[in-house]
Amino acid sequence: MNKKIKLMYFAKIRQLTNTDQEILFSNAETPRDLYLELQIKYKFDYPLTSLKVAINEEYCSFDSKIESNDTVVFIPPVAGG
Amino acid sequence: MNKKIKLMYFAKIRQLTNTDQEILFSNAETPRDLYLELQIKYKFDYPLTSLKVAINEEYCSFDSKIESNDTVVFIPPVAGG
Amino acid sequence: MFILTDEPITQEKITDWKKNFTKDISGAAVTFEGLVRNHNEGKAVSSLEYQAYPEMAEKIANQIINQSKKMYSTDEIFCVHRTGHLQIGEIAVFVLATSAHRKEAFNACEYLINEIKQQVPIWKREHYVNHDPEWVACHQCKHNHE
Amino acid sequence: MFILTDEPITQEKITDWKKNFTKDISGAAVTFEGLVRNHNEGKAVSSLEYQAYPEMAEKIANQIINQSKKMYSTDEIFCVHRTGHLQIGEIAVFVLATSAHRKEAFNACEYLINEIKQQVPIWKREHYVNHDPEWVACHQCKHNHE
Repeated sequence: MNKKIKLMYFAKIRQLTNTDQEILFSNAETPRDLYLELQIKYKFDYPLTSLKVAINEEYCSFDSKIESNDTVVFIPPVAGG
Repeated sequence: MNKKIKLMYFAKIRQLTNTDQEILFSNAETPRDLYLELQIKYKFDYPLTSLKVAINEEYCSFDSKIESNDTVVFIPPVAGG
Repeated sequence: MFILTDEPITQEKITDWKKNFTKDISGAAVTFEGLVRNHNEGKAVSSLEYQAYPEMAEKIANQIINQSKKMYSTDEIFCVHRTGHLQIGEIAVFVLATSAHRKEAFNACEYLINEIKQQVPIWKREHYVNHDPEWVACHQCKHNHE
Repeated sequence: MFILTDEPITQEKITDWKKNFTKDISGAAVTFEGLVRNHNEGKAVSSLEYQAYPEMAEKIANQIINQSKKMYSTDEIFCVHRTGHLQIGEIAVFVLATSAHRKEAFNACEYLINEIKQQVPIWKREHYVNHDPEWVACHQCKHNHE
């Protein structure tokens, strides 16, 4: 049941995880579950409510279903321009 | 009582008078009177209601008082830009 | 600052003006270029001719610039307008507004070009492919007799 | 068309883009330049760092461009955004909208930069004269969890 998930980290989240990207094998069903795993793994408590999430480069719900080989990115508040 | 009035003509009005500018000696009290003189002198009936008027580079009323040595310009619809 | 010119408004000049009128405190620069296009109201346009009443155009345009500086929080507002005969694609008017914030720069730039078109004594004669040339009127102009 | 670049956005490049994206039917070209300014919310800024999620930034920005083409009658809409370390006065983002009419060009240009700032995954880290650097948030962003 383990899924292969590609994670990329940017900005504040990269700072907290000290990682650019990684492949994770996880049972997480949703980004919400996955974020809990990351908070434990990297020991941070930055709130999910400050973030958005994208699966395969599309914004989606924290309760979307993650499939194996998906790319999941937690998106801190953007500030282009 | 004759005033010395400088007149400058632009765009459609220059086309009708076939004149760039001139000095006119006139008894006209107001731009409204002066425009009647010009219509007679240059034989055209272009309506005053399509125009604005400026005395000494300031938009003003057709019933403003003209003083000697004033510059009077009838301003056809503008179209800068 | 307002300039009337019968010389072409080139990208090289625009680059210089942008450098001169942008400050370290400026976070946004908005520009408007009015271009001679090849059509108007269904007629094919071959070229344009701009005529100005220079002394009054400069006076009124500078009044509008001062007014927009009061209305919007800008660093600089600059406008240059062509006179003479212009070909398709040439720049008839250039406006630059710089500000700490983009909203103010957009508002000032758009306000300025709208007011310039309505108030400044500059006239445009369109030369057409298939018709006699005509002096045209700005459609937004209100001919109030103040 | 949207471009992410870690090379400086120079006036020479802007001149080229304007020439490429302006057509004979275009009567108006509106540009926006977002500049690195020397202050933000009362703090003296020494430089900026932009980080992007490139694949997604390009995808979302192109969706926004397509959306604005549907909303406004434009000839072309073009946007380029910097990444990397920028000094005061450097251009962080450039937007160009061309149209037959100026109102459409202004609206498209302003809409585009507003949406880019709110939606595109690009982050900004401010380096200050007297404080530690910080990742900053766009204040207009609505963090709806769609």
